[in-house]
Parts: sequence; structure tokens; C-alpha cells
Amino acid sequence: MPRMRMNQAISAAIADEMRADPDVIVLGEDVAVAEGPFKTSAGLLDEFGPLRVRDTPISEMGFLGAAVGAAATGLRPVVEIMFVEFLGVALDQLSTEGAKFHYLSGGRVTVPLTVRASVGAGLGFGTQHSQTLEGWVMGTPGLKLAVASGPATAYGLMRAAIRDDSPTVVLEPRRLYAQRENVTTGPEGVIPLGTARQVVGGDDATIVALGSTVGTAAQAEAAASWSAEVIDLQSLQPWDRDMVYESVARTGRLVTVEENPLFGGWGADIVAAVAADLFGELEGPPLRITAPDVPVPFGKELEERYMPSSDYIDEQVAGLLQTGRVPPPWWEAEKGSP
Amino acid sequence: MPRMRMNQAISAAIADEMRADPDVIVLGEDVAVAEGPFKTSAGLLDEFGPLRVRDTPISEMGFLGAAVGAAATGLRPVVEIMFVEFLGVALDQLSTEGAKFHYLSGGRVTVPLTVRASVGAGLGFGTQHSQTLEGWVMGTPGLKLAVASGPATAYGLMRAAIRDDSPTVVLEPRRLYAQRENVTTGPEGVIPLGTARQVVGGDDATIVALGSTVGTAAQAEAAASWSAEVIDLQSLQPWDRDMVYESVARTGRLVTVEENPLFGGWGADIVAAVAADLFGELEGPPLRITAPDVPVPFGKELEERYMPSSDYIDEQVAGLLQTGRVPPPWWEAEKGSP
Amino acid sequence: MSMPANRLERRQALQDDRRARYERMVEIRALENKVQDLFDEGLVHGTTHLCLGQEAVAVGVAAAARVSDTVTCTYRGHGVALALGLTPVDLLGEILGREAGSIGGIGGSMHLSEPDVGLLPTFAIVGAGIPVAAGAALTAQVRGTDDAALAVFGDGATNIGAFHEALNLASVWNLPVVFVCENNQYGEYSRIDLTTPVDDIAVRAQAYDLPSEVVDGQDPDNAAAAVAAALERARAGGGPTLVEMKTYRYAGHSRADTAPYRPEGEFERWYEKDPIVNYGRRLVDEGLLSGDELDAVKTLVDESIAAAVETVLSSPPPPLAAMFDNVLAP
Amino acid sequence: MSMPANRLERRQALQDDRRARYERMVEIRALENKVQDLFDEGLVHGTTHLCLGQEAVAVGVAAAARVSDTVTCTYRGHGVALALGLTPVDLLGEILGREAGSIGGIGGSMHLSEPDVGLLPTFAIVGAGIPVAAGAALTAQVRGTDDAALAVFGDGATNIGAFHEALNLASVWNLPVVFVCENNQYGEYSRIDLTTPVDDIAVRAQAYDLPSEVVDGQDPDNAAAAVAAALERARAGGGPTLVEMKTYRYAGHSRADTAPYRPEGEFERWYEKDPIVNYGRRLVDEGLLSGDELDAVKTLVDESIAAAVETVLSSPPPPLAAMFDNVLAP
Ligand SMILES: Cc1ncc(C[n+]2csc(CCOP(=O)(O)OP(=O)(O)O)c2C)c(N)n1
Ligand SMILES: Cc1ncc(C[n+]2csc(CCOP(=O)(O)OP(=O)(O)O)c2C)c(N)n1
Ligand SMILES: [Mg+2]
Ligand SMILES: [Mg+2]
Repeated sequence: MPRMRMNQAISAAIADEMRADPDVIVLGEDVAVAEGPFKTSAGLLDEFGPLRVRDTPISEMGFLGAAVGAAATGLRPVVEIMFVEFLGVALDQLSTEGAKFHYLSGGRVTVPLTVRASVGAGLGFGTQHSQTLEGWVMGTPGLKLAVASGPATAYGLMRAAIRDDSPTVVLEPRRLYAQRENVTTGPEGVIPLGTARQVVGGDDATIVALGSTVGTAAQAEAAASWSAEVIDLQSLQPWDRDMVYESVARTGRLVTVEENPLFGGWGADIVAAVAADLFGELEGPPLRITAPDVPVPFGKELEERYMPSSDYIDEQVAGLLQTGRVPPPWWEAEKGSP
Repeated sequence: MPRMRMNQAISAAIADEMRADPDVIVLGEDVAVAEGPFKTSAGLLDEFGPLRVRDTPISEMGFLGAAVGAAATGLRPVVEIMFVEFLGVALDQLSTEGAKFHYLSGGRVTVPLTVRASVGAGLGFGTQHSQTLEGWVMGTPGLKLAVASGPATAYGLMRAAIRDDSPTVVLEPRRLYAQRENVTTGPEGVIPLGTARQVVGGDDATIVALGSTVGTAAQAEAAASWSAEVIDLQSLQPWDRDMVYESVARTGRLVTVEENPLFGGWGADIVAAVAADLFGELEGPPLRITAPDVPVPFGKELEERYMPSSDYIDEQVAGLLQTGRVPPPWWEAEKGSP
Repeated sequence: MSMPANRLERRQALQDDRRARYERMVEIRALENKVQDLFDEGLVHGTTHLCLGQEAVAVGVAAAARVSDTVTCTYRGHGVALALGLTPVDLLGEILGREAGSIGGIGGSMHLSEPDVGLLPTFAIVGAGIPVAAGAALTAQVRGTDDAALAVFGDGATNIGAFHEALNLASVWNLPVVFVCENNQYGEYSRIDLTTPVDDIAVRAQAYDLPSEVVDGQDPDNAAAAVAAALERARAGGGPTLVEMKTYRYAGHSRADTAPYRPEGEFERWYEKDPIVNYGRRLVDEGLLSGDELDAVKTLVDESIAAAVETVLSSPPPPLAAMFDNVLAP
Repeated sequence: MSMPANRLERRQALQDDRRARYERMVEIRALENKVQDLFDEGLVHGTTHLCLGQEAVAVGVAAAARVSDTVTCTYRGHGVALALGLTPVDLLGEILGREAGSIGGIGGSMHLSEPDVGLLPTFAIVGAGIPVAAGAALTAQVRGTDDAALAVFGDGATNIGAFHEALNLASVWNLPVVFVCENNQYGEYSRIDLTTPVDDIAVRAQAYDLPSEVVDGQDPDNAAAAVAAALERARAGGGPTLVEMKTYRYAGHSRADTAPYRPEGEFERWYEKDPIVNYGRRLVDEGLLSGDELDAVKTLVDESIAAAVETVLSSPPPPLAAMFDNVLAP
């Protein structure tokens, strides 16, 4: 089981799929010669050559659209959107075209497209390069959406996405690219889309985390006086209701931990589903731990505080367990103060 | 109190703001000479001339971006995005640029931009022209978002949006353009952003509706054996917690009625907030009545069934009240059948 | 004379049979007129975008392209779809939202599709099909086949970013794709000169160092020859071409639009170049068809369209369950 | 010689004072070098995009534009911002995330802003500032002032849709805007010829029937003259111009990139055209400055930058509460 960084795991996953299937190609800005701005396509150009591994002009609409067309005619393109915000100049091709081809061809055209995008705060890239933006992609029937939480899930989800016949988005928390861990490679390492993963067992609550918050939540749990089952959701569309429901039915409490602002965040969907379907089994209010409803600030201290920390998760969950109520977020106190 | 169609009310609202403020301008495809594909800018070119009322090339990114720049330098542009899907080629300018200028200028640049977009199903425009897509805009700190539910709210919200100094999106359910009602024009007709409106009083549940579902929900309530307070949310960002919480605290039950697919819909945010903050006061599970998680189908019968009907709302709410559980959606039965 | 019913045969017929080209243009016109009638009768739920007057472009493109080439096309795609081989039932079924339609009534007028003859689902978003065609060409290039791709789009679409990005990308990668601009002089209710500061769209190819050509799009042979030359270059590794077809939209933009914004006399001037009238005349002059045969084509086509309408009107609407099919790939 | 501290004076100084232009270029270079040092020392949270080598373009643009004109610019905007009048403290404060920064440390290197000298918040999304500048020009046109707008962007940005749409729109509406392309030969790690099939970006103006010019961007007077001519035309109702500045990026794309992808000898060839060395020489030749004075400028600038660093390092980080300010307008 090789130990690798998340960006190495991503490169490895793509390479493994490229070896298995000559139809897999890779497109993006500086993904070939430079091996990706985050080194997530290391070695690919060397091994697979310039026909299959291509640098593009700065034209996200153009090359994402080309990937849709290539996918619709038989290839399996893996497209890098360097920062998820750049989908703002290309969303049409993903959501309105690619996601709807299968439907609009009576099932006769498939679009086995993988779109990879780096997401999240923590590296000082500033307001326009630090969001997670799941909301732009969620709620698009026809798309799948997965989020990596470290090297192993990045490897496993990426391979699953490339193999999947539906267009699939894989989000990669940028600040985890340098994180290392042992990764099960090969077929056993593939993680089926739509399945979640228990990270830690526990009884007082079910914590559902995604991407960058998985590690933070697990860390919080490890140090806390309370105990919780921490679930890495892994896939957001579709998401693993079975695992989440089973856990909440047992613990009686649901907590989501999200890097995004509260309003419009993915946690609302999980909470709404659980509140509806497990109403009688909830022993306390569902709690969403999120970032505040502000653009991502740059200053280091601010940016760090923007993201939910393990201390903050501990405080919030402890508060919930002690009072039986949803504690106010940290910024309620801060916002008023000078 | 003149009786008008919703498209007339929109034209009137824009005209009233243009009369009051020479900085208000109107841009969009065929909004000037042709007075808008949905006649939502009737009379504007005639009255205000070609400097202020402009037809654009088919360049949503270009003219939305130009509107951001014009707003940042002192004008108050009102931009028409003919179908909300077209934001897919222009979202960057709205969400990543315009919404963040105020933040990124230390509060010294304001962007008093109004983006109008028609939304929704019901007129047979097909999969790429029938969605509501609130999710593309929600969760963007810096933006406001309102949704018209008929002529009066269209008038009132439009005027408020044009006057507001933050970039504001107003969504207009396309199938209501021809709906008529008496409209309070003038300053009294303005509806403050962030306020909801009680449409009907009632006790068994609180129904929160938005845009096209407001009328349907009210109709369902009128004919039903149960009674509910029907709230027209009017604004989604920010939304009127006070009115919703007060009502749910009284009725003990929350129902959202949404034209969008379940996953990623705005109702999840309302439900998640209520489930967290009014946990102890809920007498039953929150119920989301939505469209199924599919692209909008074209065939007339299918498209009609796609949108929640008043009968379906009645059934669902009645089911909730009778069983104390969330009833399965209609498609659970349908999906399996041949 | 008889009309082939099979899609592939319909398509093949256009290749060298000029009578078939004539017939197909007559069919497109008859179908579009029928669609307008059905719309006016309230039988069409939704919208329509007719290509009346643009029949020669559609036929020219289809005559030049192979079945294994990929075509992307717009909401104004009835003509192109018919020319590519789809049948009147495929189209009318879709337009009327019946099971008989090209995708079973799930798509409607703007969303036709038939992979067997190379037609990807047609695009209701202006310009969106242009990069997608570049992508289909990429498949051919990566696989080393000599297939090509064609994007058919309007003059107005050349003002949108996707056009620019696609042509640039195709040029840089030397993709086997032909960009066919149907310059019908209008985008919705606006004349091209109000939105587009160049007289010839073809000029825009220079920004990407691409060859381009201005073509009289009212003659199907002419249109076919221009597209065929561009396709040949593409297949031989010569890269993309922008082909501008000068044409004209007889009907309004959509639905009930009667195009009151057209300057007086414009329609009449264009009608002198009517592709069907002139091509028919030419075929008669050249002795390929007699005057009687021209009439017979019209009769045959009208009958076939009438039969198609009947078939479609007796086809059921899609079952409710159909809306849940094909959301995700199996 | 002394450096004006006030932003407006800093800006005015460039108008006709060529020594000030020299001084400002020296300042830009010194600041950029300092930013790289601070980055290498781990003091810069996040990223940097230096404009070393492109100083003359920045100074030329700022010298030609009025304070009441609006400028949009990219993440590679330190030079343009300094030239427009922002102070080293404004910049370094922002880059280091301190309260002293242009927007109080909320934005960082890619997000500078100063409405008093016409700088809208700089853009981290490639091409996004181009339509926004067209919009600022629209304001001038609607209000009937003779102000203009300028968009500064890279060569790589001319492959994105926003460029195309903005130039077309500006042409159709005859907006008073000048599009300044800093063609520094690279987009990230890719040479322009790998992504852009034309040698001169200026060619692309033809697609919009716009005038354009290829300018030696390594001479500030030259750059200023070209922009001034374009601005004059714009103010007089002559519409937009595309001005392509040929220039070169000495540093890598960002952060720690050392640009190993550059062909051998390229840097050296460009360094012969170094804007600062050559302009300094010229001013000496023309008798405007002595050799000693050149040295004095360098010393003065270095001192000023050192002082700015000190000021900034003693400036606190923004208070937590600052992240909640200015989300919505009051
Ligand atoms: C991105 C986008 N913007 C606007 C529209 C609305 N719209 C539909 S057709 C059309 C005109 C297109 O003109 P042109 O490209 O010349 O094609 P034509 O209709 O003339 O065939 C417009 C603006 C759209 N469908 N997509
Ligand atoms: C839409 C978008 N795509 C990609 C990027 C990533 N990116 C940042 S700078 C850059 C290169 C831009 O090149 P050019 O326009 O020539 O400007 P330069 O950096 O050379 O000044 C790229 C690709 C981005 N910021 N925005
Ligand atoms: Mg047209
Ligand atoms: Mg460059």
C-alpha cells in the first residue's frame, strides 16, 4: 500500500484508468507539459503522449464543451478546472449540455465525462479562488458529484468517476493536495460513487462531513469529551442515505460540518432529508457547523477562522449535547464587536 | 389600483424607477425595439430612448459584465437574462465579480445591479429552458435574490431590487407573465427585500411557497379539508425568518412547496433552519413538496405532472396530517411501473 | 419516384442524387409549414423555430457529410435533422410530444437526436453546440479515424464566447471540424447589423488563422460543395474551416412571430433566390426532371407529411414513467 | 527628487514628467522584487503574480489615462496599481494581509482596489475585467461625460469568451474603451504559440471591425502615446481600440515558478529591451537625468520600499470582525 500525497494519488488514479482504457484522455490548462498547476497529472504526458494528454488555451467553455462532445462520441475525457470558480465561465456545458445529453437522446448517447476541480480555502488564494461551490453543481439531475477527503478517497473516487458512464464532478480540496497517507491502489481502491464511509465510530451524535471537513471533524472527535460516528459522505449526488440514516437512527443526533457558508450549503439537504424521514428518532435539533455567510477573506487569521476548526466543532457539538439546543455560531459574538 | 398582467407590472416597475432616477438603464436581448421576448419592457424604449434602453448582441457574459461595470461606476442597470439557464454562460460576472466588488473594494464600490430572469416550467420550452435554478445563485454572499409570484409582487420586488445598492436577482416564473391582478403601484407597492407575505391564514401547518408555487399552494389550501398559513417567501436571500418561525411556532408544522427537484432545492435551507431552531416546537416532520429529480420533460402531460399541482399538495399535506409522517412522493409509485 | 422511409437510405440518397436533394428541400418546407399550421391550431405545446428559406443549407450539409461524421445543430434544426435522415414522423412526433418522436416526446421541437445518422441532441442554448462539435472532432483525431464533425449555428451565435473559444481551440489542435454558420441575417428580432459589426461572419476566421469561405447558401449543390471541400481538408489533416452560408429566414423567429421588424422589400428580394423554386427550375432546365415531376414531388411530399401527421396524432403521449428514464446512464 | 506620497499626486506626476515615469518603473521593479523576497521568506500567505519586465506598460497606461477614467486589471496588477497611484504601503499591506493594505488585508495580492484613481477591484478570473471595462465606458456614454475606460489583460485572456463578447459589444455600442493587451508571451507555463494561433493579438480586432495597434510595450513613452491616442479617439466618440503591447514577463507565472519552460536565450533577448535600463539610458542621453541621479532614484526607491515594508510589518492583521463588513451595501 503505497504512501502518497493526494495529488500523487490523483495522478495515479488517472494513470491507472488511462492504462486500462485507451479512450481516457486528459485536458486542461497546463496539465500536460507542466503536469498540472497542482501536479495532479504527474507523468501522464510522458507515459501517454500528447494525443491523449493536452494543454488547452484559457477557454474553459471551449474545452469543457469539447470534452462533452468527445465523451458523447466515445472518449472518456478527464477535464481539469483548475479552481472551481472557473466553472462560472463554463457551467452551461456541464449542467445544461453534458448533464442532459443522455436524457435528450432517449438514452442513446452517454457522456462519460469526469470534471475535476480544486476547491476550498486555506491557502491564501483570496476571495475568487477559495470557495467550494457545491451548490453550482448540486440539483442537476444527470450529474454525479463526489468530493475527495484525502489521498485514498481521491484515488478511489477518481477511478470510479472515470469509469462511470454519467458525467461526474470530483471536487478536490486544494489544501489536502500535499497531505500524505497510505493508499490502496488497484481495483480494490476504487470507491463506488454514492457510498459514504465511516471514519470513526461513536454514539452521541452522527457527524456528516465532506472533503476538507472530514479530517477536521475526525480530529475534533478524537480530542473531545463526547463521542460521535464521523461519516465521510464522499459522494453528494447521489448520497448514501442508508449509512447516514442508520447512524442517526442509532445516535439520535445529526451534525453536518461544511466549509461553505450556511445558506445554500449541502448540509441543508442532508438535514432536511433526515428531519423529514427520521423525525421521530431525532433526540435533538440537527446542527449545521459551517463557515459564515461572507465571501472568503484573505488575511491569514481571517481565512483560517473562516473554515470550521476542530476546536470549534468540539465546542459546537459539546454545546448541543449539553443544552439540547443549537449553539449560536462563533460569529454571532464577533459580528457586533468592533 | 390598476389591473395588470405580470409582464405589464414588470414594465411598469422598471418605468417608474427609470422616471425616478436617470441612472437606471435597461439591457438585454431584444428588450428595446421588440420590448422583450415576454414583453417585460413594454414602452421603455419609446419613453426613455436608445441611450438608456438597449438591445444587446447574444453575449450574456459580455452584457452582464458590462452591467457590472456600469453599476460599479454609477449607473443602475437592469439586465434581462431571457431564460435563467443562460446564466450558465455568464454566472462568473454575477457571482464571482459583481457580488464581490463591494467586499473587494473595502465597501467603496457598490454594484446596484438588477438581474431579471424568467424561470420555470409549464410552457413547453423543453429541458434547457424550464428550470428554476435558484441553487446557482443561492449561497453567494453579496447577492440578494427575490422571486415574483404574480403581478403585484413582481412590481414590488422589482422596484425594491432596482433601488437596492447590492446586486439583486429577481426571478420571474414565466408561466405567470400572462396572469392578471390588481397591483398597487407607486411607492406603496414597493416590497422590501427580505420580507415574506402571508397569503392565507390557517392553523394546521405553515406552507412556505415561492414563485409559481404560491398560487398553487393557496389554491390547494382553499379547496382542502385542512387549513394552513400559506406564506409567499418573496425573497430567498435574505429570507424572512421572523415570519416563517412565528408561523411554524404556532402551527407546529412546516411544508415547503418547490418547483425544483428535491435535491439542491431552496426548501432544504428553510427546513434545515426550522429543524434546528424550532426543534422542540415541531409537531411533525417537515415536508418538502417538490418536482422529481429529473430534467424537465417536454411532453405536455409529463411537464404538467412534473410541477407540484394543487391536488398533489392537498394529498401530501393531508397525508402528513393524517399519518404524522412524510408521505412518499407521487413518483415512488410511478417510477417502478411500466 | 418514391421516398425512402429508412433513415440511412434517406441520408444516402442526398449524396449524388440531385432529385433527392430537391425532394428533401420540398419536404423540409412542407414540414415546416405544417408545423406552423399545427402551432396555429394550438396543437404544438411550446415553441417552434422554423427554417423556411434555409432548406438548401440543411440539404447541402447533409449531402456533404458522412453518416459517421457528427453534427451539432440548433433549435432551428428541423431542416438539418430531416436532411440528415430523420423522418417526418421522428420530427413531428417530437414536436407534438408523442411517443413516436425522435426521443419519444421528451424533448420537443428544440431537442431532436439520432445518433445513427450522427445527430447529437440539438442545442437550445445559443452557441453551445460549437465546442461540442470540436470535441467530436477530437474523438476522431485521438482515434485516428478520418471522420469529421460539423457544427451548424446562426449568425447571432458568432457573438457568444463559445464560438470564439471553440474556433480557437479547434485551430490550435488542428481538429477535423467544419463550422457552418447559417447567416440568415437575424438573431431573434434583431437584424445582424445591430449586433454584429462585420458584414461577413467569415472574416472572423482570421482571428484564429483559419480558412473561411462565404457561400451562397440558397443553392444546395453549392452548399454541399463548400462543405465537402472543407470536410475533405479536415479529413486530410488540414484542420477546421469556417463556412458562412448566406441565407434567409422566411418565417419569424419563433412561434407566432410574423417578423414585422423586417424592412420592406427584403423578403421579396430574398424570395427571388428561393432555393426550391430555383433548384427546381434548374433541374428542369437540365432535363433531370420534367415540370410534371416537380409537381409530383410536391404531391408525394404532401402526402407523406399528411401521413406522418396522422401517424403522430394517433401516437400516444409518452407514459409518465418515461420522465424517469435516462437521467443517469445505466 | 522626492517621491509624492499622496495617490493623486503620484498619479499626476506621470502625466508629463518623464523622470517620474522612470522613477515609477524603478519602484515597480523594486516592489516586485521585494514581494518575491517576502514570498521566499514565507511571509506572503497565498500567491503572487509579478509583472517584472512589464513596468513600461503599467506606467504608459497610467500616464495616458485620467483619474476619472476607470481601469480594470488582472491579478498581475501590482505594477498597474502602483502606476495608477496606489502607494507601496497600499500594495504591500494588501499582499501581506494587513490593515494597512489597499482594502485592509481582505483581498490579498490579486485583489487591489482604489476608486479614487479609477482602479476597480482587480480580477483573479482571466478575462473578467474586459466586459466590466466596457460597462464603465457605458456609464460615460450614458452620462455624456468624456471619460473613458481601460481594460488591461494578458495575451492568454484573448482566448476566453469574455474578451470576444466585450470587444463585440463595445464595437456595436461604440463605447469609449481602450483594450490594452499585455502580450507577455506566456499564459502560465505555456508559450503563446501553443494556445493562440495568431502572431499578433492585434489581428483579432478585425473580427469586431475595430482599429488596433501593435506597440513596443518596453518603452513607457511609446506605450503612453499609443494609449493616449486610443483614449483621445474614444473620448471624441470614435469608439474602442485594441492596443497590443509586446512585453515580457521576467519572473515565472506565480509564487515559486522559475520558468524552466522558457527556451534558452529568450530571457536574454528580452532583457536587451529592458524598459528601465533603456529608458534610464535615454534620459541620461537626453540630459534629463545624470548617471548619479539614476542611482539616486534607485536608492530613494529602495528606501521608500524598505520603509513601506516596515510600516506594513508593524500594521496589524485585519480584525476578525472585518470579514463581516461590506458583504452587502449599507
Ligand atoms: C445563450 C443564449 N442566449 C439567448 C438565447 C435566446 N435565443 C434563442 S435563438 C436566439 C437568436 C439566435 O440567432 P442566430 O444565432 O442567428 O440563429 P437563428 O435563430 O437565426 O437561426 C436567441 C437570442 C439562447 N437560446 N441562448
Ligand atoms: C477563467 C480562468 N481560467 C484560468 C485561470 C488560471 N490562470 C490564472 S493566470 C493564467 C494565465 C493568464 O495568462 P495571460 O492572460 O497571458 O496573463 P498573464 O498572466 O500572462 O499576465 C491562468 C490560466 C483563471 N484565473 N481564470
Ligand atoms: Mg440568425
Ligand atoms: Mg500572458
